[in-house]
Amino acid sequence: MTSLVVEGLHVSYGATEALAGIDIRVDSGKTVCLIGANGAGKTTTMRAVSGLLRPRAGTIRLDGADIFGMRANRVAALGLLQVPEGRQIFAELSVADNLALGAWLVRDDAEIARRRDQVLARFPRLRERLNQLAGSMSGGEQQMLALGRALMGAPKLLLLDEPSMGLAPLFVEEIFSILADLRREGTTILLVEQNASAALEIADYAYVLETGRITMQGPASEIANDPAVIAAYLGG
Amino acid sequence: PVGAIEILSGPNAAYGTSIKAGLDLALDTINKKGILDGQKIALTVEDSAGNKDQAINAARKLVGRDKVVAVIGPTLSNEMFAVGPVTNERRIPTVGTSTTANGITAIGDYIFRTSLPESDVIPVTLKKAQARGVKTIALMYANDDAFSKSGFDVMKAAAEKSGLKIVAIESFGSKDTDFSAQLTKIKGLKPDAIGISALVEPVSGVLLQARQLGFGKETQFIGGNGSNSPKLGEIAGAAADGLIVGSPWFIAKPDPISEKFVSDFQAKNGKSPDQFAAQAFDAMFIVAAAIDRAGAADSEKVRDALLKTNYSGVMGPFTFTSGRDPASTEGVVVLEMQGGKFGIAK
Amino acid sequence: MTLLSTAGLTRKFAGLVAVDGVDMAVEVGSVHAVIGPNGAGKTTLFNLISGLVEPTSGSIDFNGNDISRLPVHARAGLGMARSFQNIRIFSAMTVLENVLTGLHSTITAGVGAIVLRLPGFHRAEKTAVERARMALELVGLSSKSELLAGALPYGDQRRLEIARAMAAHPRLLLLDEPAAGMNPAETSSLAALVRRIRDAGTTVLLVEHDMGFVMDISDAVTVLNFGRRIFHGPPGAIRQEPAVIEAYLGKKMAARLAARKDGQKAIAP
Amino acid sequence: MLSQQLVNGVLLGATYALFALGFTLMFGVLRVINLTYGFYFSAGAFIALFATRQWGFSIWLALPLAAIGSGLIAVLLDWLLLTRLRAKGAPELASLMVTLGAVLALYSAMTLLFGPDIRRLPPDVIGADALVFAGIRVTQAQFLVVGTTAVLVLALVALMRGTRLGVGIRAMAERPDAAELMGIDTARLAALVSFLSGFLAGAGGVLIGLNFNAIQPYMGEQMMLRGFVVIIVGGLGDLRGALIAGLLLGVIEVLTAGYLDSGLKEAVAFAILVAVLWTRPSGLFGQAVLRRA
Amino acid sequence: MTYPPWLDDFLWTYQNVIHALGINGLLALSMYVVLAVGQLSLGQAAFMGLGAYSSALMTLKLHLPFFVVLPASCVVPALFALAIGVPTLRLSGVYLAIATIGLGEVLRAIYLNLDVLGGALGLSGIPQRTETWMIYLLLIVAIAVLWRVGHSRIGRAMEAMREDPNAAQVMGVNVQRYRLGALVASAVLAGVAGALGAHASNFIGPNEYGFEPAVTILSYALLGGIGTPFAPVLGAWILTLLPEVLRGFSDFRGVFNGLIIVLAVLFLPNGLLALRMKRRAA
Ligand SMILES: Nc1ncnc2c1ncn2[C@@H]1O[C@H](COP(=O)(O)OP(=O)(O)OP(=O)(O)O)[C@@H](O)[C@H]1O
Ligand SMILES: Nc1ncnc2c1ncn2[C@@H]1O[C@H](COP(=O)(O)OP(=O)(O)OP(=O)(O)O)[C@@H](O)[C@H]1O
Ligand SMILES: [Mg+2]
Ligand SMILES: [Mg+2]
Repeated sequence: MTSLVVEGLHVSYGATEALAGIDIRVDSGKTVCLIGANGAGKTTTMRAVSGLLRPRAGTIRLDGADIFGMRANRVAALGLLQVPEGRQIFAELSVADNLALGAWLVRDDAEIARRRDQVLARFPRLRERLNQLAGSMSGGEQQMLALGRALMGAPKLLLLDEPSMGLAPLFVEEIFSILADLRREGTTILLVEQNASAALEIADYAYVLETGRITMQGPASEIANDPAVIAAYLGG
Repeated sequence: PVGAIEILSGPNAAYGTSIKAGLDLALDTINKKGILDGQKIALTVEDSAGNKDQAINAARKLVGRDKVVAVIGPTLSNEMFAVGPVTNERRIPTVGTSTTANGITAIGDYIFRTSLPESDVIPVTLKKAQARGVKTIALMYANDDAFSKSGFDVMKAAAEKSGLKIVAIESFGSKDTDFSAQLTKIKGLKPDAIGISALVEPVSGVLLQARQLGFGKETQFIGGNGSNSPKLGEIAGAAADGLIVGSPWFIAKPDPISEKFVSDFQAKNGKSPDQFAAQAFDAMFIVAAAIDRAGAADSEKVRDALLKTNYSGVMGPFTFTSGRDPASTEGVVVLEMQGGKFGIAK
Repeated sequence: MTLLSTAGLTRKFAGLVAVDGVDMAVEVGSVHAVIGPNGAGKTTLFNLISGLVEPTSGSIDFNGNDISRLPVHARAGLGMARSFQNIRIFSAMTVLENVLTGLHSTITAGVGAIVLRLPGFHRAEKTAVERARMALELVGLSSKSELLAGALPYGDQRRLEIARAMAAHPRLLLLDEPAAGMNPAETSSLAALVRRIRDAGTTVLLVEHDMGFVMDISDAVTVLNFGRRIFHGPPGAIRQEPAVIEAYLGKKMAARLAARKDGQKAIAP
Repeated sequence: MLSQQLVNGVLLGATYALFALGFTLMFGVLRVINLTYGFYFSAGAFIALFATRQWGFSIWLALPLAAIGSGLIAVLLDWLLLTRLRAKGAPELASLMVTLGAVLALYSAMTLLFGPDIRRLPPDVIGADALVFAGIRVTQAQFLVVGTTAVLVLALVALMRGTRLGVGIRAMAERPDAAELMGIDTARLAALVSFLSGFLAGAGGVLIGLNFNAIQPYMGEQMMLRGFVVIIVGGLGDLRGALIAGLLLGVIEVLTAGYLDSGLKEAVAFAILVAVLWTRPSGLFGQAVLRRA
Repeated sequence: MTYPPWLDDFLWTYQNVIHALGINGLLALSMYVVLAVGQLSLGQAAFMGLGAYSSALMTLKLHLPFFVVLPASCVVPALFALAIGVPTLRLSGVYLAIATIGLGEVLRAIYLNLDVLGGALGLSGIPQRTETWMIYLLLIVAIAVLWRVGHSRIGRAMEAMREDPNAAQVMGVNVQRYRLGALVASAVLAGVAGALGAHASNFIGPNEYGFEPAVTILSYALLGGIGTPFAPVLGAWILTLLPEVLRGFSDFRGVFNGLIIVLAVLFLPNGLLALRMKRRAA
């Protein structure tokens, strides 16, 4: 059970301010969804939380512990894993090695094997291609690998940056049902999705991000029915 | 003021450093009583790093800014080919102490050298070898530096002239550490002797490897000028035993000037001098004496005075030929390595 | 009239047949969509057409020429342009420069003209800049033309890819998942853009998983599965095609497609 | 004679391979053209020189000491020079430049400290006699070089291919950010690789110094050209490749010198290696970097 | 021309430095051309050697006037670049670098083994024909040409292929041709620099064109940067001047020289002049 609290988060790239002080809470076991247009700062938020970016100011607490400015590998060790935007799989390693890396922090071999079986059962395509170099996989296959890799680490808090991107409709369904399963198992999730209506359907709570500021928040079902949101993000 | 250009940094710094130590030691003595009625010589030593451009820059700085009346050096023959024309243009006498390649003094009327060219030394060495019954010889040399290559040219010519049969000619790079291929090939040809023209490091390497490959006492090793260094014994140890080399000087030379030089050098530097130091030591005296005789720090007069040099130093009696090379080869003795030290070859 | 056709086009990778004897014809002036499950061979097909991958067998005909062995840059010279699924913009160059690079083959000034700054050079550069700005305008990136491309957010990088590919008004524009990373509102403006591009005379061949988008804009659809063509026809026909439903759409999506009103994002489960 | 020449070639090649192992690890894995590698090699030799000459250590003690010492130096230099650049996301070639400056300073400092002369390990640290089999002579030092090289190649291949650690190192090399996200402590892993590579360089310096009886500040610098050729022809980061390319280079050089003309040995060796690259543009075992459209 | 004596002395003293600054500037540009298309060559020293040797032979053996020799000096390197360029185009990055080093070493072996080329003794007695103005005129012309090419579709194509050759090809850039063109252009620049150098210093030897000079030339461009053609020239000037400026430190010269480079790169990893050209005219 893990919760995330972000307060007053500021991030700038050089002179340009990408996040102008945002507050986000992800309560333990909940799924929270972050929606916003291109360039709103969703990816920036994710990277700042997971430690890949050093924010300018603010607080980030994981289960009450301050993780502001902590390096990504230490954040990961606390159970926060991220599926990064653009897949970021290790192209020159095999599919099997990529999965093994996902379980880097897990020491127990039996446990690793168990999770691997789970992941491969979810993505049979990965099982067929265990020895293929990850970089030679198709875009969607890589997306599956990126998600599979994160699941190998059995995250307590999972950050997902557009997990359904590039997936065929059948697989999009699969991804959302996996997220629903994870939620049921108690994993806390922070989700960024362009496919906002699907995301809002499984989320408990949602934030709308516009040019670095939170402009709206509320229970997911309320947000999903907000006319402004529908016009801007759901395509109505 | 006098300038010197030597290699003080980079991979070849060993030579320049040794020369500088010789110059400094000489300068101590000279400046104790001074020249030209008690004036001291200011010696500026510039580093060339073994690089042509830096050597030229150093020469131009010494001549143009420091206004030196004479230049000692540079270290390598290759550098002299680049530096010589520069100093010669400004009529600054330039005295090479370690540049033994052919054609050095032909650069111009102001280029001198105090080191005996190989052509004067090697025939003496070969004669000694022949006296020991050597009839066939294999030659090895470093083909990438001017000193070794021109030493080899001389060795080859001298061997042909003296009727030795050359059974093989093998080359290597002066930075090489492996000579096994060449030595194995030579071993198959069973020559009586192997002549090596290279700097002391590769010569040591050749000898060490030759012993490993089973060359024994029956093969006479003959060194060129580069082998004439106490470092040979330090590096190659017993493997160098039996090598003969012709030299105008050797460390155990039974001569009071030389003995004093060796002990002073050891006292000052904590190690034994090699011939580069010895030659530099003499050259410093020769230049100082020439300035003294010239009566003024004037490079034209110094050049004329240099030509009239008649000096007796560590290396023995010394005069210049009209071609500005050392005149006398009398001092050449053949040395043999025994127990890591050079002694007179019997 | 066909602009592009492939015959028996095949590509194998170490035992895997990524594209398997595909016959396809793209009509001039149409928007033609290629869809299919992940790993079906769509991107490989694009790579074959643009020349980044060599066919194992089969041929590609473009505008009456067999181009199957032509070098990549020469195909661009014939009027072919593409965007990449895994974004490949020049991230150290500015946005405008990226688009200008897309105009490379249309600028005719030679080395002499460049070095001597002959009038021809200035003219060519000026037109190119105008065209580039127009392309940026169309994708909505004009205000960012001087930024370094690498600093753009993901969605904008996608738009830049499209602008770069269409700036030269190619005969054939290949778009690999142009709507990925865009929200439904952005997707529908992209659809409008694609229509405009087509109306301006460019034939568009695209790969996309957003079925609403595909249904909206395409004139013809080819469906690949395991490298093989399993369907070809008008978009309206795919939702009834059992093979396509089974392999790709799923029953839910097929039902939703059947029921959808135009312009609505159709992808939600 | 042919058999002796072949043995000569293999022995020479083994020294190239030994030099190249740590280099290919550092270069191929960390993707840094790190010219300080040659310095670790020299440093190892000098540490052993001191250990044996000043403190009277045996070679069996001096060797690991030198290897560990060089490894630590490598970690220190990596930290001083390269972590900053890595953190800044500097271009690959910046690391080449910074290490170029560093080696200039380091070799100069080393020459100032120890003098430019060639030295050798005490002759009695290892038996000088050659062993003779069927007329072929091999010294004990040469045995040591070949044996160590073989053992190291096996051990390293096992490490890089077969262990989690190896996979982690390769992941870090490709995408440090994503590796961090997996929980990999990239800073520590980079330090580990530096240590390993420095360790190998140091051991190589001692053994090769022992073999050729020539220890001198610039000895590493002089191996660099060959080292580059070997790791690149072998395929960056590929340990087997480094071994095979090293042996190939040694054998070609020796055979050219033995049967053609010793003046041409570099020319022939380099020409053949260039030809190898023409047929295999990413080296013998290298794989082209994958970047899909 | 008459100068006041102090100026005359100054010029004489620093003549070689002044020459070297210009010549090394040209070499840095020759490296820049290659790096600008994303290739890494360590063959620049070899090209320079070809220019130096061929021009020296033309002067010494054929007694051709310098205004013929200088332009002709780029012919051999350019032909050589063409010859090696075609097969090595398949290579990139360090693999190309090693291939070019290999070829440089082969050339070195030729210089060492051919008697007409003087072997290890090199060629000496080359008359001084290089005038300072020639060097700097050529340097200025080279910078101007590269600057203008940089600000054109070619410059954009070069930068694009540096980042992603495949994507550049898709844009219609004939990557192979640009690579070959850059290699030949760089050989021309290096060849001319070699000829100027040979006729500035009386002597050339085979070791001036080997591995170490190749790395030095590369470092000019790396220290300066490759954003504009001025950057590599600046790098060359600094690396040429440093050893001279540091003469006063005698024994510690190398140490300081190295440390200065280290600090420069640590603080300015993209080169001293990291500005990039705006690749858009008007
Ligand atoms: N490396 C960078 N340098 C400079 N600015 C950047 C950088 N990365 C992002 N930005 C800027 O920060 C802002 C937020 O970008 P971010 O990538 O977080 O957006 P996003 O919401 O994830 O968009 P998308 O939906 O397209 O992925 C944008 O204006 C972008 O231009
Ligand atoms: N270079 C390669 N080596 C090995 N397999 C490859 C290579 N390139 C593609 N493949 C395989 O070929 C198949 C087709 O890939 P392709 O990228 O064309 O799929 P796609 O239809 O574009 O899928 P997606 O919708 O996921 O992008 C995949 O299974 C992929 O793993
Ligand atoms: Mg994003
Ligand atoms: Mg695809």
